[in-house]
Amino acid sequence: MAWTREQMAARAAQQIRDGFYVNLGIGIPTLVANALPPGMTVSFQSENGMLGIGPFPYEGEEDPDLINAGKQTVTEVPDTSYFSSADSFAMIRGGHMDLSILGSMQVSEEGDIANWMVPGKMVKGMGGAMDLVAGAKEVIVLMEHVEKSGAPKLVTRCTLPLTGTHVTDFVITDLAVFEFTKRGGTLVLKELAPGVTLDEIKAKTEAKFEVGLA
Amino acid sequence: MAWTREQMAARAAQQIRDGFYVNLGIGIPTLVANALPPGMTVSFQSENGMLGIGPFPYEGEEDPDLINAGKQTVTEVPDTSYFSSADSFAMIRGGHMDLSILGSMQVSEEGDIANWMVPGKMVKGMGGAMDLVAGAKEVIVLMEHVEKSGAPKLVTRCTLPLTGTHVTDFVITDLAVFEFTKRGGTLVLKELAPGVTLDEIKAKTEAKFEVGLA
Amino acid sequence: MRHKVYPDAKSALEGIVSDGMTIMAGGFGLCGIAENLIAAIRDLGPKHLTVVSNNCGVDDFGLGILLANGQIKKMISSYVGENKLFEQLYLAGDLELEFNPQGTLAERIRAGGAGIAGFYTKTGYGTIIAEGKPTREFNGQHYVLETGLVADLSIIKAWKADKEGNLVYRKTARNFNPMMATAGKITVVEVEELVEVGELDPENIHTPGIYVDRIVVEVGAEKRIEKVTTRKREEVK
Amino acid sequence: MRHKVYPDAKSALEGIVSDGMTIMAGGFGLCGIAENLIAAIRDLGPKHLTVVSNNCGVDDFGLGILLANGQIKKMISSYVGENKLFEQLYLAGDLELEFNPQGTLAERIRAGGAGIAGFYTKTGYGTIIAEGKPTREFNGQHYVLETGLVADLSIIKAWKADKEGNLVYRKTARNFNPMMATAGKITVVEVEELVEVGELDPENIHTPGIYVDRIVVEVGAEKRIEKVTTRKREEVK
Repeated sequence: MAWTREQMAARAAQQIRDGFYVNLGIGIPTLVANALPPGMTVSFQSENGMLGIGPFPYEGEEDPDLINAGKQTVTEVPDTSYFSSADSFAMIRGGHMDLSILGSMQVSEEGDIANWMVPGKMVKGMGGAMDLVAGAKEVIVLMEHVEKSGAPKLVTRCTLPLTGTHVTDFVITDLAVFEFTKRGGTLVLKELAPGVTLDEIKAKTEAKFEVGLA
Repeated sequence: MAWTREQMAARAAQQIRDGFYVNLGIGIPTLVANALPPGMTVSFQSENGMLGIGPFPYEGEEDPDLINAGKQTVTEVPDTSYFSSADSFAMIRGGHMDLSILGSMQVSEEGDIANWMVPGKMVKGMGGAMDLVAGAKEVIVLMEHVEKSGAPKLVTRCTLPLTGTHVTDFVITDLAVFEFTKRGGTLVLKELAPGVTLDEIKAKTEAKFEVGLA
Repeated sequence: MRHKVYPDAKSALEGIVSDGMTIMAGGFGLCGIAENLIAAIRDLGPKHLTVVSNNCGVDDFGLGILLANGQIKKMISSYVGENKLFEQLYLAGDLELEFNPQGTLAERIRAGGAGIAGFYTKTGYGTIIAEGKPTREFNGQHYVLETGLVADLSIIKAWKADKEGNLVYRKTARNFNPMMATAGKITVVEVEELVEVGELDPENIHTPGIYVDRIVVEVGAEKRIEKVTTRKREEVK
Repeated sequence: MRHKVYPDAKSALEGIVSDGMTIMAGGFGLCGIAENLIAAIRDLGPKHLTVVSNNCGVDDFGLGILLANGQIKKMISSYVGENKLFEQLYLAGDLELEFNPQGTLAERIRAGGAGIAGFYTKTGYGTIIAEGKPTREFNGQHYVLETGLVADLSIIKAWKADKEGNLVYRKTARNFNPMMATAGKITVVEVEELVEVGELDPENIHTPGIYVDRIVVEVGAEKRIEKVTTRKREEVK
């Protein structure tokens, strides 16, 4: 039985350690903030210039000057700081974010990520994704295991234009959890969703991987 | 009769236009601030991170956290802002200072400046001088016309290590005022101190110059 | 006193906009955009503009109104997905588009304002963004050379200005505005409040007045929110 | 709550200083230097240090005390003229010295903290500073390639910190401190006042807490003034 989006987010939350500074991409990664165990101190960064992001505002208290990178209204927390986009990406590019969690269309067996462009379709742009995958100390990809068409998203080589090369550390899909031994290293299957078999993963995964189930 | 240091500073002050943002080097340039005609709005920048520098503090009101680039205690003015050294030199390097006034050991006929290093002597360092001459929109050099030894300081080619090449716009000495037609252009004699003759300037100047006295 | 304050957006821009110019426009999405200045550019009507801005507004708001008015020739942006008109113009070949990774865009603008002609970043190495750009190895890692960006005009949104042009921004409306203020040959700022010199804290001025040429006080700004997301009072943790 | 606050300078530095390490030390002259942390480095005694700092203190104060204690192997600075000991050690060949133009030094440190491996500046082109460094032409102008700088440890002086490490600096004591806070693998800050989280204004935090690993409250700092310059009350204009 495949994991739900919330379960995927909860699994990603397990990778977060106390004290981490984390950037969450839009989509499923957004759910990770709600899945943190109580008592942990984690600061979320938003690349439009904010460190320390609180929950959505109460109805009627939205502030047009206070949004996250997904352009959603958010709130402050006690240790919030604001800064410019240049300072924000200095923080990201300079390797100060402990973790970036983002979605992807494809991840290759070498850890390449393709998540911003489908040739032939209107391209919206990469936003901050290229900077995040190049800069964060650790990168976790959260994505469905296969396309709607059934095509694998964990591939030998990305067929879509790349966001970054050799940048993935961890992949969480609705069916399984994978870890790279190091950046650009070997992909290892670490966990299976309940009821999912190794054969199913093998059938639905194009990327070469080793099996390292606990 | 040669100009005094105060007269040299007053002559430099004439080059400052209303609204200018100016960086003053240490030594004679410091005197320029006191020589401004009343009613002019001029902001002085100090490369250690301050725009809008006031006069020295009253006795007993010195603040160790408030110094200029010459490490002298100073004060704020109403429009003062503080910033980091990186932001300060972004301002300088980015061409935002209207004017930099500094001393020099030599200026060449091509506008090269040498003001930081005498081989064989202990070198203290260039501080911000290289950034200032490379970045300011206009550079005025204030210096004695000749060395104590009598050697010319306006030279064909600088014999001392350079601070910058083709960077001088204006030279004010105790004997005369020179202007470059453009950066790296022709040096033109514009004014003589009272009682100073063209022959004296010719005798004391190694650099090739044209005569453009008013 | 320098005379930086103008009575309205149109008078502040008159004589300094022209066909074919490059304009930097602050803002992230619809947050921190200079609404009055954008409207004045529409009214003054310069064409064939190259606009540097992280996004391009929505169909009827923000930079979208310049797009709708046929004034924009080229966008340099990181993300432009929020308006259908953009897509139509682009697919019809009526709009040029240069994508920059958001951090690269921010840094290129900072570099332009800071006299840095180019810089090496890891961002985009091995992707189409790096195609045709010089690369270089530092300590065994690969970097791409990106160049500094400057503009003929920057239109900036700040919260408060004093009359010398010292600026403070509010919350995430800061975003690209501070760098763009440094990278415009002429920088015009739209503020919510104009204060006397001396009223702003010198320790906390986000943009020193040296970068600001002209100031207008914003009138009737909508400050539209792109995505209202809220929680119910019951959801308090 | 992260546990960043240490009882004193020595405990904050214990276990993280070692022979041969590179240390960035904030300050301009004697303004904005971390007096307690410098003293603790003297007491802990690491040798063969490379120190990145705009200046090197005076004979008996600031970084001068590490020089006097024979702990510094190399300085990377822009101006070092204020101590005789420096001159003696340098002329005797007991001290290496790398001069950087002040703006290049500041930018190299910012670049190091910002993941920029190198950048092109006009500063120093055609001088001995550019010797051996790649140059490049942009728009017909010549630029020198300078590289980003990082350190094993940065010692920073701030005015106030909250317990999460958000910092504010005071007046020109800011200088090199903000960039160095970003460029240290470990950053330790000495502050005059420690406040609770939430007491600092989020709009005006000069260094976000993410850059700060350890905090100590300064005790008994001298805050010496290098050049007292005053005017008499009669001189009021």
